[in-house]
Amino acid sequence: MKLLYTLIPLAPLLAAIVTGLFGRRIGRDNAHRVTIAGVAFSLLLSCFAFFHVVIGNAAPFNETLYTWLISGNIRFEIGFLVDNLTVMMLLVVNFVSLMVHIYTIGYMHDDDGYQRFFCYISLFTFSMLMLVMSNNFLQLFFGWEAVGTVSYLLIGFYYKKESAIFANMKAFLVNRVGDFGFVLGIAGIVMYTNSLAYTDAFAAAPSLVGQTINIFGDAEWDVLTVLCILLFIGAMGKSAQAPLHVWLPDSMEGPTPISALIHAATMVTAGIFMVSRMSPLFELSETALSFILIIGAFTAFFMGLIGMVQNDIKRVVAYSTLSQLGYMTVALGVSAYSAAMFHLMTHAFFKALLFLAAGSVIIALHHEQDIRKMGGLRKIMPITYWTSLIGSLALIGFPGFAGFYSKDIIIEAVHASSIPGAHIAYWAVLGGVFVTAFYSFRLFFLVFHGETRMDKHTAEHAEESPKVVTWPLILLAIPSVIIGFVAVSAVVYGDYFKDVIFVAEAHDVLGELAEEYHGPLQFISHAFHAPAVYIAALGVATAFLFYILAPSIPAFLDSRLGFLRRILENKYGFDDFNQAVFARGSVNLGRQLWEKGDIKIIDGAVVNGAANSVGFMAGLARHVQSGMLFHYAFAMILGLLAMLTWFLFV
Amino acid sequence: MTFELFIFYLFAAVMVFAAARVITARNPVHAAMFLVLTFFTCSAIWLLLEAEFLAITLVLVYVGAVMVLFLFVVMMLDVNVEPLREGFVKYLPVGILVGVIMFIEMVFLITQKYFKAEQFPAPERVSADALSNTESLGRLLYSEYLFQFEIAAIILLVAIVAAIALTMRRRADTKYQSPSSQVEVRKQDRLRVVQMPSEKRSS
Amino acid sequence: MSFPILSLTIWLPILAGFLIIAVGDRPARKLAGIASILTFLVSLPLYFGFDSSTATMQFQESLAWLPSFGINYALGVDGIAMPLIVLTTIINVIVVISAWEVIKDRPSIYLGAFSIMTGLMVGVFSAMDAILFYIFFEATLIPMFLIIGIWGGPRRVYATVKFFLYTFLGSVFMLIALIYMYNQGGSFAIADLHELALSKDQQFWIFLAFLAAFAVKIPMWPVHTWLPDAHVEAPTAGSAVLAAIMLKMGGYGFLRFSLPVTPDASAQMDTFMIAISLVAVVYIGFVALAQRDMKKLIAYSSISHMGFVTLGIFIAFRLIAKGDASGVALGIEGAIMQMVSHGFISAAMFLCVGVMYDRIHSREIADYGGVINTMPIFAAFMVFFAMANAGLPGTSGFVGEFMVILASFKTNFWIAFLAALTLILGAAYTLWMVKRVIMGPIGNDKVAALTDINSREFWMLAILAIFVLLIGVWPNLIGGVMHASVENLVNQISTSKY
Amino acid sequence: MDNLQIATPEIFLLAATCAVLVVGLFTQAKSNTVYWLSQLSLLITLIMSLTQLGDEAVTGLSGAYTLDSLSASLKSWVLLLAIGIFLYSRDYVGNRKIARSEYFVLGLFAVAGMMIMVSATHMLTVYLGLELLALSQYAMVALHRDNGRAAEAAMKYFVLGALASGMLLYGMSMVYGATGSLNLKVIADILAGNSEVLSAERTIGARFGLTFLIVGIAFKLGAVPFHMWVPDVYEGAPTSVTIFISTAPKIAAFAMLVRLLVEGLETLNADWQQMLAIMSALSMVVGNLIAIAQTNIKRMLAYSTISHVGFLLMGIVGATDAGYSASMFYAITYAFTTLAAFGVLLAVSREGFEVEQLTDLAGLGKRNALLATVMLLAMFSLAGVPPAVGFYAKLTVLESAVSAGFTWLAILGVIMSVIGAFYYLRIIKIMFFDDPVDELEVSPAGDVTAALAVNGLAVLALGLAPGLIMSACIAAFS
Amino acid sequence: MISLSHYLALGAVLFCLSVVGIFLNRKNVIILLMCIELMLLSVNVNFVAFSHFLGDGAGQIFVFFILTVAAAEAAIGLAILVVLFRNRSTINVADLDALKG
Repeated sequence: MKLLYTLIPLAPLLAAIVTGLFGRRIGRDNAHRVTIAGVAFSLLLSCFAFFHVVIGNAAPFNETLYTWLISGNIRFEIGFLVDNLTVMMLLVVNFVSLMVHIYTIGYMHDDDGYQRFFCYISLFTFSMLMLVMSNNFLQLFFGWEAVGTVSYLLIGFYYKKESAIFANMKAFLVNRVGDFGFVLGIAGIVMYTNSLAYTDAFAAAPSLVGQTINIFGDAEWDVLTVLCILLFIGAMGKSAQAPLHVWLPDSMEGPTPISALIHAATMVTAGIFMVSRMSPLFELSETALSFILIIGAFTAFFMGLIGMVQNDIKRVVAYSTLSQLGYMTVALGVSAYSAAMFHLMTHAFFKALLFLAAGSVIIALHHEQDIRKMGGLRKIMPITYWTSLIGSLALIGFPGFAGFYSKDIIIEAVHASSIPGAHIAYWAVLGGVFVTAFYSFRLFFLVFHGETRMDKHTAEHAEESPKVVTWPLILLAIPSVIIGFVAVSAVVYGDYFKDVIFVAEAHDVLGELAEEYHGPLQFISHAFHAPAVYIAALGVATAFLFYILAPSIPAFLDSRLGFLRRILENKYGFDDFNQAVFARGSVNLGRQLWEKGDIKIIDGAVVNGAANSVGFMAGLARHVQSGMLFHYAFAMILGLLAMLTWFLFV
Repeated sequence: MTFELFIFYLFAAVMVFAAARVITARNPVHAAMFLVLTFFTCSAIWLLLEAEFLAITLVLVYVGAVMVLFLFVVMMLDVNVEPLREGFVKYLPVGILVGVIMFIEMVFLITQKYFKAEQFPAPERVSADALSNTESLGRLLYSEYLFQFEIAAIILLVAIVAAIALTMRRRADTKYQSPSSQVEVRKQDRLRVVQMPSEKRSS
Repeated sequence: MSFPILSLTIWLPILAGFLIIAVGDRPARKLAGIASILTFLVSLPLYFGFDSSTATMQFQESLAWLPSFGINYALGVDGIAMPLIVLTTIINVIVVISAWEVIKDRPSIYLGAFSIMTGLMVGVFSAMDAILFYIFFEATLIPMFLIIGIWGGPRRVYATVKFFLYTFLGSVFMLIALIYMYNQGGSFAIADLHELALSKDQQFWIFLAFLAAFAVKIPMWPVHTWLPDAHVEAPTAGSAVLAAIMLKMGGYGFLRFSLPVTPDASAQMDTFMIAISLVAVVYIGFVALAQRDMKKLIAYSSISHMGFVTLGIFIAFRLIAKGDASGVALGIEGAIMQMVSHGFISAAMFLCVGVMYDRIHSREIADYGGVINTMPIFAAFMVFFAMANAGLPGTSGFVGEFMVILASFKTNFWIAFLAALTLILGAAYTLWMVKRVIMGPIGNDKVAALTDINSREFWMLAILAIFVLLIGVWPNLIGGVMHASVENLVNQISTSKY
Repeated sequence: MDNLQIATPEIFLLAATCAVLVVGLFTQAKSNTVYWLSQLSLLITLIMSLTQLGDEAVTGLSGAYTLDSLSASLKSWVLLLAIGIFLYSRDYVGNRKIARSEYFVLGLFAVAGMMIMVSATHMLTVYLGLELLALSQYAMVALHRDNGRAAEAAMKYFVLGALASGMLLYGMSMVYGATGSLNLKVIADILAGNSEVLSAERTIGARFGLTFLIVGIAFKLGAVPFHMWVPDVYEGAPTSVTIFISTAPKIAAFAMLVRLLVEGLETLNADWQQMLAIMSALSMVVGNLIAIAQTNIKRMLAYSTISHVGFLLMGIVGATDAGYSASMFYAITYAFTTLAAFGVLLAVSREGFEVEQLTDLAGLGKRNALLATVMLLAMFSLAGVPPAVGFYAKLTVLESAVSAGFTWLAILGVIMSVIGAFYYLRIIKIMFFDDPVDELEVSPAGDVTAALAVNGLAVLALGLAPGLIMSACIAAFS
Repeated sequence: MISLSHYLALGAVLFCLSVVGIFLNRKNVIILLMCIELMLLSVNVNFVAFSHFLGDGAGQIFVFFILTVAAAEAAIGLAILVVLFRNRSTINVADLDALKG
């Protein structure tokens, strides 16, 4: 088994190395063949693992691959933990990755960096697999950073574009802020458990309850709270939770397949995965959970709002991603880990679908991304149209679709939770439902319905995308529809995560909900007793009203509520604030420290000052040597006199 | 006060006065003359100390040779003395201060009881039939101090060599013959055969 | 005595260096190449023949040298010194490759100086006698002084004199301390100095003397200002060696002298040391952000990274006080890992700048832009090394930083907090530079005319990349050999001397 | 008179010198006969002196003269240095209007004077040796008769030297008065209380005299504040004379110091230790500080000498055998290093282009790499950077200072040596980093080049194997 | 009775006078040389006095040598003075400042 599991991440890695080092030599076709083969093989093995672990009910695999380092009594190891959680992630990652690989053949067809791109996405797949398969914090951190790095490379894929290379640096740095917390969290774990392995940490966690740490003065802070919040800061970076969300919209500078794979389906969900993985820790700190809940709720609602005013097709989807990640985080906050994971999975499918569909539109329109310049594509691009519709419906939680289950459960769970902040969060997620529905269908209507607003040339050449593009859309649309129905019973209400995710009795909202759950069909009917579905419908209706029936309304609203739009367009000023305070501020601080501290004080005053004063004294002292013979004689006589005096009095 | 003490004080007073005049004299020639006086009185004091040989040597060597040399140079160089005395008054207080302090310190030391009579009783008078001062010195000099004596000779030789090397110069404008170079002269040193193209007679 | 590998590793390059200078410019390159590879091969048995289970000095050699002063020509390595020696010989090979075509002015002296310096640096790491250590420690200044001074940039004189005097000033205090201890204990052998009983006050002053030497060398804030100047003016290989190895002498000195010789004073001063280490990490991190010159930026980044070394070393005493021996080892081993890793990464970074400098003759960030367009392979290397410099897991740059952060969290949350800021700052200054230099559209005509690296440059960078990756993926290669020695060190510093 | 044979080298040398003097009168101005004869006499004397190495310590000539391992080895070094000095200055003297044969003859006399100083264990002998050396040197400085600066330097040297010997003599007279003897060994015995000739209480007189003696010694060494002559004489004298003054006489002065203070007045060490410590500190500070401000290389080296004298004294202040050996080592290696430095200056100079300013060495690394390298080694050695021999010299004196409790002096010393490193580095900088102003080839004679190479190599090799000389130095004081 | 101290005091006076002389006659080299002769004389007085009171001839021998050497010294000194005067046409010490700093 060890070899088999090792091959899962290794296959894409090998493919990446081959295409990376010999890309030019093996040519374009071989590049995608190799990488697709790698990922497909990995997917195959993942399926096998799924059958082995889930269906075959095998005990979780938890073994060390090799010892990275030993220091003190801490073992740094590379190893795999394969259990139900991992397997689920394996499947999602590999499946979406495979789809994206295939899709890329079409999307990147004319790009010079074809091989490079395949190399990157294979490398990404490897990194992500390392992340999810890890059985310890070291490897987790490795995967964590590695996906960030590949994301950096991919966002900056069009390295000539100033905006792209700005975005990728921003993404990396913001992620680093998260990692900053994350690494401190890991360090804390090591401090209190003396091990990096999950199992050790989880085993030791209960004994940490009640322990405190002094951070500010003598204030006693709960250790677990501190650790969990630190770890969660990492998740905030990776999963783009406010205020560390700023990088995600900008990351849309990367090619669209990347947006689908990394910035929607997999990497950004790493934070969610991580918190779920750490549930034995987080469950022990209610404060941390509350913190998570608030952050998630804020992200879910307010980031969605921004989505309403965006005009770039990918940015709209990106803000929707932010918002959905907020939902997942909210689920984590109320201890509904399995709901979060479930939403993660469904979201992976339909959001990848939406991105790829957006990409398909972009190809068709020759890289036009402004939705104000689209419209009426329904006829031209039927497959894209239908798959987009499926994706959008899944996203807004149309009953029966994948997103419906996952999202509704989250809303229910928040409703049921009694954790501090749950009340606010509930309103936030409900509001989010409306917002989501609104911007999703605003996008949908603007792109596919209504009059075409393209320029003539573009319109003439617009056509449905090739098969390598549409097939992945179709393949992704399928799970977007059915996966919720298929999996909800087992994943959320069943015992799929029984031994993997730990939920404290007091927080077990899903357990409460499970008592009322009687199958997916019943769940649909049950949903009509709750507000979410209606709110979503309202959202769709509003969008329909604004953009199909009466397009003058948005303009009218804009004239009255323009300041609101501007606030949203400025993204609440996060970017400006960061740019002014952190970016420019630290450069200025650095310059001040350098010019004032290093150059003026240390070098100028102390170092050169010392040298100059020595030189100055030398200049003075040499005047003693006046050249006058009698002065020399005086010196001797005075020296003698001084010595005589010394001799007499000492 | 014994006679000897009187003599001592007398000569000492003259000596100090002369020495003081050496350093204050306006004219270097006068200074040299006062220095001669100092040597004379000093030699008298040495006689009190029964160092007859040295007393006479001091007069012969110093007064006879060294001071003459000084005077000779002073006269020969014919220097303008006025600028040489600039700042004399200005430095008088400092000089006197330093001198007095040094003197006080030195006297403080040499008047310690260790140098008093009980430590150094006056020696017996030398009896007439004992070796004369000159002879005893000579014996020492040619036996125990022979090596040093030779070194002193070398020092004098160095002085001769140095003085000649420094001051004797062949004047560039003196004309003298050098037979050896005259003999060694070769044809090409003196005779140059110049090849010239024959000139056309200008018409 | 068995075969004198250490002596050979020291004297082979030194003699080769003189030979290279003697034979003149024409055969110098080949000779230097052969010598550097031979030296590397000679040093390999040190690694492969190393017995990592013991803390005793290995490959020992000893000859009475100045019996009247008890000075011996005594060599030996333990797990702390050995990796640094191998690092030195590897970097020497890289240096020769880097200088192969680039140096046109008197290449024989250039290569000879580097060869000699290699031997001297190996000597620093293998000396078991304090005076021998001091001699090697100081002697390295001479070739470096000449290298910067002859082949350096426009302000080379200021930089090289500053470099020399700064380090010289620091180290003379160490000399006094050594002499003082010799007077106390009658021996210059480092092992004897470790055993020497010293009172609190004595330790304090000796510690300060050592600090003067090593803090300047490593360099710590605020005595770091020689480094940016020296780096900027030095020729490429000079910067590489300076950063890769000479700085390590400071860190090595702390481990070999300050800690075991004056454990109580080190413990007493640890707050101060930790504080200025953190200043190095944070303050210098910000300063690096403001740099306009690539080499200066990398130089400041080196200072910041060296802050981690001193941090890792000096948190030891806090952890000892807490009774966490494991954490002590973690910190110290992290510091050593950081040193080795920084050896490769900083060398690579400087060589990268050198590759560009050779083509455009500018180190100003503003003179570049979009290098990736014309030099894609080079850009890949540069980005890779930049990532390593920013401490990306999977590269060697991560290992030491991670270990030190782990250990410092055990000490105090805020220490770890400030140390971990390097994750952000390091990434910020490195990637910002990468963005401005490598990425983007072609910046100007000069960049447009660039040609990608040739195979010589490729292999030079590739070798370094391999090591960076290898250590990043499997740090146990180096970590494995040092445990016993570090454990021994921890025992030494845990016991008070009075 | 007994044991005349202990002075055979000196006697031979003096006789040979007289012969050379006579030969010099009858040789052509341009011939090298005098030079070769001088070298030959030095060589023979050196061999004679070397054969005396390792003999039992003998005091002879009525106690005035001692042949011990100190004197035998120091004499050999003086002679070796003298051979080097003559070799380096041969062409310099030959190309200029300097009385050649007189230069060598006076040089030989000076060497004899140094040898006498080294062996002298009698105050009178010390004085005579000193004067023989000093008078020769005064004359040598002025030998370049048409050079006003040389004359000025000679005048200053002479007046101050005479003043210093006056003070030295006053000190000798007091010591004589206090102890009743001029023989240093007897004096030592008396002061140690081993003799009943005079009461020990009278040591106050000896201590009083000691003060004056120190002035004389300090003047000869060039220690602050009795150093004022050093820079002016170094600068004003022809370089061929500067090299003479700056090398071997330091060894002789060291010997004088040892004979007077250590062998004669060691029981008074409590007094002279303090005085020497202060002088040492002042010398290091003043020498290094003012050297920085110099642009004339000879003057700079003069101040450097002053600072090195400070180090040399540092070894003495400890008043231990180890310290004396350290100082001896310092004196010898310093002399050799300086010899190399001035040798290079002489080799680079030519008629009409005297190396005076620092900038005159610009680009020497390109013009003649060998000479520049020798100079480089010399400079690093003077700066005390290992592995050049100067480092060991400093190490040993620092060690003795620290062991004697003069840690403050040692610390001051190392700080000053860092300041000093600055101006040594400046010379290296000018030679290697600056472009040559003068492209003319520098090609000294073959034997000179070879000798300089050996000299430079010795600076390095002695650094690698300092034990060779160190053991001799230790033997001299055990 | 004339004690040793009398002679020593006389020597001290001479010594101090020569020192004062050096201070006063700063510019005249010849008088400087004379001052030094005075200093030597004071030394000689000391030696002779000690020799007498110790009953030891060595002191007088020393004086003999001092006189010899002083004569040689004077010869060389004056020779240098002559050389100097030829070059500079002055013996004013204040003018001898080509070498300084």
